[in-house]
Amino acid sequence: MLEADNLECVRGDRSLFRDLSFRVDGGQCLLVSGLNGSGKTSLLRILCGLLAPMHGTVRWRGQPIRALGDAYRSELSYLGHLSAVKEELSAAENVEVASALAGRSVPAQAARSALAEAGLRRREDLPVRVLSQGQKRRVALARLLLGGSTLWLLDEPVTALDADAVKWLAGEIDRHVARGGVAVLTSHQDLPLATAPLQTLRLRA
Amino acid sequence: MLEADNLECVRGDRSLFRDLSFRVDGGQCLLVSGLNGSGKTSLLRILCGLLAPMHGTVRWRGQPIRALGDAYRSELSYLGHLSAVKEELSAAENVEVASALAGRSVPAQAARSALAEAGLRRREDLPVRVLSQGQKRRVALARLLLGGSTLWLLDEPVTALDADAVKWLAGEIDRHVARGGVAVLTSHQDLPLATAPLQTLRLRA
Amino acid sequence: MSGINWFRFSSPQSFYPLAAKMIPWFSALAVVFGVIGLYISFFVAPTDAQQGEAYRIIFVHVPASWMSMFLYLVMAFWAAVGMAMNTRLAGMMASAIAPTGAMFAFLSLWTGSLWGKPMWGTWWVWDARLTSELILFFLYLGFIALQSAIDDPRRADRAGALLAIVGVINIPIIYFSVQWWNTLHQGASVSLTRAPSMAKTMLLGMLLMALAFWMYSIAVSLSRARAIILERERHTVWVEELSELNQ
Amino acid sequence: MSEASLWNGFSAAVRRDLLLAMRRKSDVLTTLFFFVIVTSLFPLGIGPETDMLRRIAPGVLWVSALLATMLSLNRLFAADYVDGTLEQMALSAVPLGVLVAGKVAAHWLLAGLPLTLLAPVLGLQFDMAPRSLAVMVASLAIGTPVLSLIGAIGAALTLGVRGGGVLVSLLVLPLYVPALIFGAGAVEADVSGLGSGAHLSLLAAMLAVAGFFAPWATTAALRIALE
Amino acid sequence: MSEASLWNGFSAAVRRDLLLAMRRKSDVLTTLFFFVIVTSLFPLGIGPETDMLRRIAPGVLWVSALLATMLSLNRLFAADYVDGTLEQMALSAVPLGVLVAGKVAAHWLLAGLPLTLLAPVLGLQFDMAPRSLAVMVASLAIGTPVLSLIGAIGAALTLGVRGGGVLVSLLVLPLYVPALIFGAGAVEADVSGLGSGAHLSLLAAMLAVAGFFAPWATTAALRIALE
Amino acid sequence: MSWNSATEFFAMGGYAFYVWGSFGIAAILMAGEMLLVRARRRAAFLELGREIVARRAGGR
Ligand code: HEM
Ligand SMILES: Nc1ncnc2c1ncn2[C@@H]1O[C@H](COP(=O)(O)OP(=O)(O)OP(=O)(O)O)[C@@H](O)[C@H]1O
Ligand SMILES: Nc1ncnc2c1ncn2[C@@H]1O[C@H](COP(=O)(O)OP(=O)(O)OP(=O)(O)O)[C@@H](O)[C@H]1O
Ligand SMILES: [Mg+2]
Ligand SMILES: [Mg+2]
Repeated sequence: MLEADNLECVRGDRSLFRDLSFRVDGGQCLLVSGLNGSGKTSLLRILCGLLAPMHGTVRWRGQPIRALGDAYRSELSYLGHLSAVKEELSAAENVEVASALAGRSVPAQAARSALAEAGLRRREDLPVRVLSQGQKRRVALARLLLGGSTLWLLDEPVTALDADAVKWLAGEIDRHVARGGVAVLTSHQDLPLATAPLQTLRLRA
Repeated sequence: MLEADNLECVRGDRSLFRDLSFRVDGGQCLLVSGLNGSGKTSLLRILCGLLAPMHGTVRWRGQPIRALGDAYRSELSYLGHLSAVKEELSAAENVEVASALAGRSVPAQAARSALAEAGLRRREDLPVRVLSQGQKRRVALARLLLGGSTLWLLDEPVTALDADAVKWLAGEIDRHVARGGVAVLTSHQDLPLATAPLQTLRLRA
Repeated sequence: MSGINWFRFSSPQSFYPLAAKMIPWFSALAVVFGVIGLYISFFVAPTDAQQGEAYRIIFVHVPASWMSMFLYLVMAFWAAVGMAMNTRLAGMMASAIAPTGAMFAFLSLWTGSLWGKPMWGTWWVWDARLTSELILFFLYLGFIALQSAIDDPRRADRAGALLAIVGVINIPIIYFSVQWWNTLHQGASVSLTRAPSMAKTMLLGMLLMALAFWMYSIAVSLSRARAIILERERHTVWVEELSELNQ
Repeated sequence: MSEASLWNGFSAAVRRDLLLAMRRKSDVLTTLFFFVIVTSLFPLGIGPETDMLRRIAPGVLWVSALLATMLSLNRLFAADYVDGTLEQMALSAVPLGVLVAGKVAAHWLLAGLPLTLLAPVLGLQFDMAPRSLAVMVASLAIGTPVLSLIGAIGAALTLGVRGGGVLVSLLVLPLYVPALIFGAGAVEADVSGLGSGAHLSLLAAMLAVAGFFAPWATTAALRIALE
Repeated sequence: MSEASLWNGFSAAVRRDLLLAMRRKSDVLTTLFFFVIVTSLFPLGIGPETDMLRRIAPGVLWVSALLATMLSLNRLFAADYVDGTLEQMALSAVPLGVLVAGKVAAHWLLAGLPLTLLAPVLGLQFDMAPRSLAVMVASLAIGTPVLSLIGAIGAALTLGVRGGGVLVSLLVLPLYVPALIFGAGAVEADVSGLGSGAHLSLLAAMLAVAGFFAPWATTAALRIALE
Repeated sequence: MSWNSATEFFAMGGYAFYVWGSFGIAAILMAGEMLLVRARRRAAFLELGREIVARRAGGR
């Protein structure tokens, strides 16, 4: 489904990687690893179309993502180093509002149960500002789960999560892949994934 | 050296912990663990005096830290969830400037070699803005090492660090403790510490 | 005197019922003073020779102006007490007073304008007194806006206290600066002349109305303070018991 | 993408920004207070003569409205950029341009509209005539959306740029000049008996042009900022 | 703490802020441009009669200088707060008050001083007399530090607060009024032959008071913000 | 007593708008403030009740 074809990424005046090609199909998971600064974030941003590669193309279902535009974006969820949660809004409002902006409104009830699953039961109505670092990250993850999209691009999703939450997230990724979805992840920690077809891509700076 | 005496912390209207007492002596390391939102960050901020506890006192060398003031702060280094690096300045400038502000100016050469140790050789003069997430964290750690202070309070220091960097940091903490320093850490990951006297404090929400 | 433990009342828990007992008294006083004051304003005080009946605005305008300034001082006092002694109640009192003070400042501006239109032919002039009252109104609004922009009540109290104290240092500076600024340009372009005979009834009416406003301010700030206590202390046991009584 | 879902996206963006503004009520109010305070500063700096104040009133009110709008510009995208929401909006199934239009509309509802409604009260302080006040309100009603639209471009261009907050004023103020000239000019034209019609229709023409181009330019600028 | 190391801390804070400003040059320049543009907007909004322009010139220049300073306030602490530097400063061995004083001094060097130097050029636009220009510069030279000092309190109070950027103007503008009145008043007093001495010495007295209290209040506000 | 009739009293010598505008707004503002304070207290109690119910249901 997701193909990278001869990608090259240049940041500043250094080429981070070149001739990078891979293919991830439905029901597969790709783990991108590499040292700090090896270009994992840059790769993920290229894959979702936020950053233009120096060379090469990214294809989704055989078509270049530039050509697909909104059609591609409606199938994708991206979670970056930044969690994109609004500190003023409550956790529940955050999830609802973000889903509406992404063009996939969800009923309030669904938002609350996603938050509960993410371990924020009874904190749904607190403003996010007062949540701890890990709790904020969980709000972002709850939003991800609700998206119902086929392609997950997760940049260090387990940052700030405690061991329980890491296990829960790994389970969710497993289920997503088992459902036929595609997941591309980066992480410096080991993720207890059970999915069979796990590819690993190692970037070296 | 560092004693907590019957601490209670209230955030919003929930009491995170109460009657918390412990003592860490020179050459010891305290690992604070707990789920997301259990109050690790709050505890560290109380220990460094940024947050006033609801009840209880923190003592350093037998004296309440409120009374010690600057004298206490001159012996302490704190690294929080935020790295306190200036994106516009280069890594080297960051370290120099931060040390000067902390009241412990260091020569430029020392700053550069600390950065090199932290794995940023040849990136000393790049503006921090273009560094990757993990590299930014390393700049903050380099500053820490230069401080020469007795008490290290590190809140999830390994966030965004790759495996090599985690190992390096653990080694540095070991050396600090071996030198007779005190370290208080939080982390959701296992740290490969070799130090013998490692206490663990588990907060539960 | 020394038998009463004043410190005891600085806890919200004991203050809450105490305030409940005081509110009816102050309300009653406000009504009594108000009724007599209004009677004097409308039925005892004679018509002014130059201004006709319009001058009767003075009976609400001047007391409102006085209260607006006085309440700022009271607010700053509580704020300072809260900062110095770290008592929760003082901060709550300061936030309870601010809206009432702002209301009186607005009232002073409004009634002043309504007075100015028939007297000076314009709703507003940039005269020293008017201008400094306007700035006082802004200071109140700043205090309220700052507090409402901060969620954590402890932080809101302390930030507001600091602002109120800075403001109180500034009020005399502002007052004199505006006076100076203005007198340079124009002399006493407007002055209220009144027959000496009526000065006494007028003063009495103004005083009574001022007393009424004062009592009103106390009553309303106390009950606002009670509401604030309920909001902030809702997780304590005593409030929970209290709400059971109420249900 | 269907028209209905475009509309949904637009209104989601508007509603979200209004919700955020409700949460930080002080945000909306302070734009207004700023307007009030700045207009009041001028008499303090210039002196209290009613005659002169009446003459400079339209200019002062328009300049203050312009500054107030401009100051509220940095809350248009900056917060969303810093916390990653803008990234997510760029990756939304709804075209970014639609979301941007929604945000600009919300900005006008929260800044331009209240300013327009408040202006007559301040005009009284300057002793303006009722008729001038009416022209003033009309010119602000047409002019403030132009300010929001053009301002959005500036806000987007300065995102994540060092010192953006002040840079935006540098970019945007020159573009605001025509709106200012025609807006304040309308009142003066009316006073001098020339009739404000011509000025107001020029202002309306500017609104049409800005409404057409600005969301597009803003979207382009946002994509650059996100690279 | 020894006096020498206090001084070192102060100068480290000044030098750091100047260094940061060098990196984002646009920051300093835009404060200036804002000043220039706002003063130039007035003739556009008000009309070109020289006579009136000359009369309103001191007021307009002072109000613009005040707004320009105020706008640059949010870069005083906000960035340091967001990235955690302020936390580190509060934990420094150097007392926070000293570092704050250093930051305020740097702010004046980067905002107030350039404005003061630029003012005479703009005054010429308004056809001000050379003598008035000199008084104007003197009043700005004494007055702008007051603006930086008082502004720092407001900037510290609104740190991390919702809608801080505009809230700061609401808090600070009323406190700026005396400086504005005496500053702009000095020029007018000189023109009307009363002599500007009294105004300027009152301004200087305000500077003394602010210099004494403001760093203390700012430090207290910062500690509150960091809780 | 200077008033001959109620109409004369309400006319206030031609200044009715100004005088009653002042006293009226004062009355409205004060009454409004009292209502607002009462509403705030009510809201606090409602919130409290809701929370207590939730606390009992959810255990703590
Ligand atoms: C918006 C307009 C006005 C404002 C903000 C205003 C403000 C004030 C303030 C603050 C005071 C109390 C000052 C003190 O006690 O020293 C006051 C008193 C007074 N005002 Fe006004 N005023 C306004 C308009 C007017 C007008 C139009 C008049 C009369 C034509 C007027 C007549 C008076 C009088 C007679 C007093 C009492 C002075 C005294 O007791 O010494 N005011 N006003
Ligand atoms: N504008 C730029 N100029 C120069 N170098 C840049 C620029 N932008 C990024 N870089 C460099 O690109 C590299 C890749 O950064 P990226 O964020 O992709 O790394 P990463 O693999 O995600 O690292 P981490 O694990 O630390 O998050 C870094 O070394 C960084 O210094
Ligand atoms: N002002 C506040 N009002 C209400 N709750 C608050 C407030 N500030 C913090 N909290 C709560 O306090 C708890 C402790 O937060 P803290 O940041 O100390 O947790 P932590 O142990 O560091 O978590 P993490 O591992 O996620 O970093 C959180 O549950 C948070 O929701
Ligand atoms: Mg990365
Ligand atoms: Mg934490």
